[in-house]
Amino acid sequence: MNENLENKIEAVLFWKGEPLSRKRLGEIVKAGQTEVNEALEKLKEKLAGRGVVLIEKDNDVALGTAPEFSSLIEDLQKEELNRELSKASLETLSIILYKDGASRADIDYIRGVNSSFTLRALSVRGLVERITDPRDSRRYIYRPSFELLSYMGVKSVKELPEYEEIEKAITGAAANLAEMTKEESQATE
Amino acid sequence: MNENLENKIEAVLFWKGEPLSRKRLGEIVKAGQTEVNEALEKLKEKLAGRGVVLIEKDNDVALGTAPEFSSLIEDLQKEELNRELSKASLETLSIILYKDGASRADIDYIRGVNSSFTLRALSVRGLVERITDPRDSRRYIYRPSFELLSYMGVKSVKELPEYEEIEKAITGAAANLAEMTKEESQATE
Amino acid sequence: MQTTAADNSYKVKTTAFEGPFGLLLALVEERKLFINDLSLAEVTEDYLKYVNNLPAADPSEISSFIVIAATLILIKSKSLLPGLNLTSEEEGDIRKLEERLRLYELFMRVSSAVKKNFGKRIIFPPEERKMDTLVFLPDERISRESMMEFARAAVDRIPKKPVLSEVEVKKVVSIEEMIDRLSSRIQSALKVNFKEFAGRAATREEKVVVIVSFLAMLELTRQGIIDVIQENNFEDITMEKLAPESASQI
Repeated sequence: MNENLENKIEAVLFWKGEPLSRKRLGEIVKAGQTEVNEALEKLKEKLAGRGVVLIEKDNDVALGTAPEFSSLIEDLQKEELNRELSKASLETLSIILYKDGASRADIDYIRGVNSSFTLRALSVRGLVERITDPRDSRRYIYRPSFELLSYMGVKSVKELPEYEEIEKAITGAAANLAEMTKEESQATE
Repeated sequence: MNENLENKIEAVLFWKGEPLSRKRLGEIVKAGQTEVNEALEKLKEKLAGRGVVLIEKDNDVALGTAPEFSSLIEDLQKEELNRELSKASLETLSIILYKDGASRADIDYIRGVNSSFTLRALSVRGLVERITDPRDSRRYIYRPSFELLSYMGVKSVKELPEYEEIEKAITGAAANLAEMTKEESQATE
Repeated sequence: MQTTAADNSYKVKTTAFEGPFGLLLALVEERKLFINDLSLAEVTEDYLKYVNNLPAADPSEISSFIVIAATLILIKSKSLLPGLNLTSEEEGDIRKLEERLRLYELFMRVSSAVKKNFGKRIIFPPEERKMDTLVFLPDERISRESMMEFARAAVDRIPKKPVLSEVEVKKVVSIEEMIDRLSSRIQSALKVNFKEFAGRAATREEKVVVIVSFLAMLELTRQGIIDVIQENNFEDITMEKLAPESASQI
């Protein structure tokens, strides 16, 4: 039944990207503690001599990059942070500002393209923060960070130039497009 | 020196968590294209039968969870997935997948109807991406996105059902297609 | 393969077709035929009837049906009038239509495979990492002014409701011309006076009706159901019904 449990666990840990307790892991993959522990041992063996390792701390486990590559990853991190923001990122940021918080779908409708990678670039730099949508717990809202507003010298987005006009245009267009796209994807046969 | 290049690459892709071009990968791990390509082949072998897979698209690569754990990960993730596809979307996606990139004129010619709205809806959903045609800067080429390959559960377009056979059939009809769409794209774009 | 008139008023009326190829393919497949000039000639009438009943809501949508109708009429005329000489351009149009239809058929097959697999076994990218918001790294290009400009540009690029482009309007007009040209083309080939038929047809819809009934008449002639009598060239055609026995021979 659970013969490839170590693969299952690898997939979960890879996807999660942060530590999980052995207990929680057992719940997710529907296996007992002994089984989980055995599978983790197998996973450790399989990961020997690879770029990714299993990190154990108390009862938590996580996947991480192998220690011999730590300086490579550090350099990469520095470089990424010092890179210029792309035009796409700046545009995405402007929409989040003028809509005063937007879901990824809102931003995608307005830009006409998928924005997940540009959103990531903005969160890494602390320009936006991701919160759970208070109206729908199954999605996230990106909003301008406090630091961003103070950097721009405004106390609230309402102080942005021509806020009301642009906010109205963006919100109207987003609703309209969401509607049209919904129709499109629902017109199944 | 670069004997464990595939491990280095695995670490970088794991840390990054999003697609990287082969070229950028070469810059990061300080290796030439041939070396990078060879290392990626080795990495693919090492990942065979594991919980994590390597996805390839054009010149980009990324890591993802193995398709057999799809429902397990879906239960864990929070955001709702949209599996609905209209007939127009299905036709358009099929053309883009199996032609591995098509201009709007190509798609209109095959479908016999205007596809601009469908293409926008698909771009917004992140299923297709638009690039400037390298042979003609006045028009765009629509290509499958990583997300589309992910939804199809394939690591590259070559894994699509009957890919080679259908690709051949399409290429057979392609000469005529190229001639026709040239006339049309000059009229519309 | 003899079908009655009642059988011919197909169920296709109840289904909406995205475009002309879906309709044509459904008509051909309903008759369990392969795609070639013979099968296309056989479905032409049903195709034209369907197109004529389309709600005139979206001219660009209808225009895609009409473009194909013109080629179908050529194919039909050729099958009914073997003496009709087609220009090389017309022959090319026919060949192209067959090729496009085969290509479309191929993609219909592909899309059912795509539908079957889509979203079934998903490869997930890693979840978005939670950020320890310890870093704040702004970019000097972020300012009140620049953000306003970016937002404005994004809004300006949002497409308005899809409108009929000029090219498409032009296409509709040229199709009407094409139908005109076609009816005179058939007329001259037959050396019949068509004025009773075509004289009253002013709109595109009426012209399509004329062509449909003209083709129907030729079809019936070939099947021996009616006999077309034309006293002299350039005079009106009269039709008469033949005795039922002769009709059943074919």
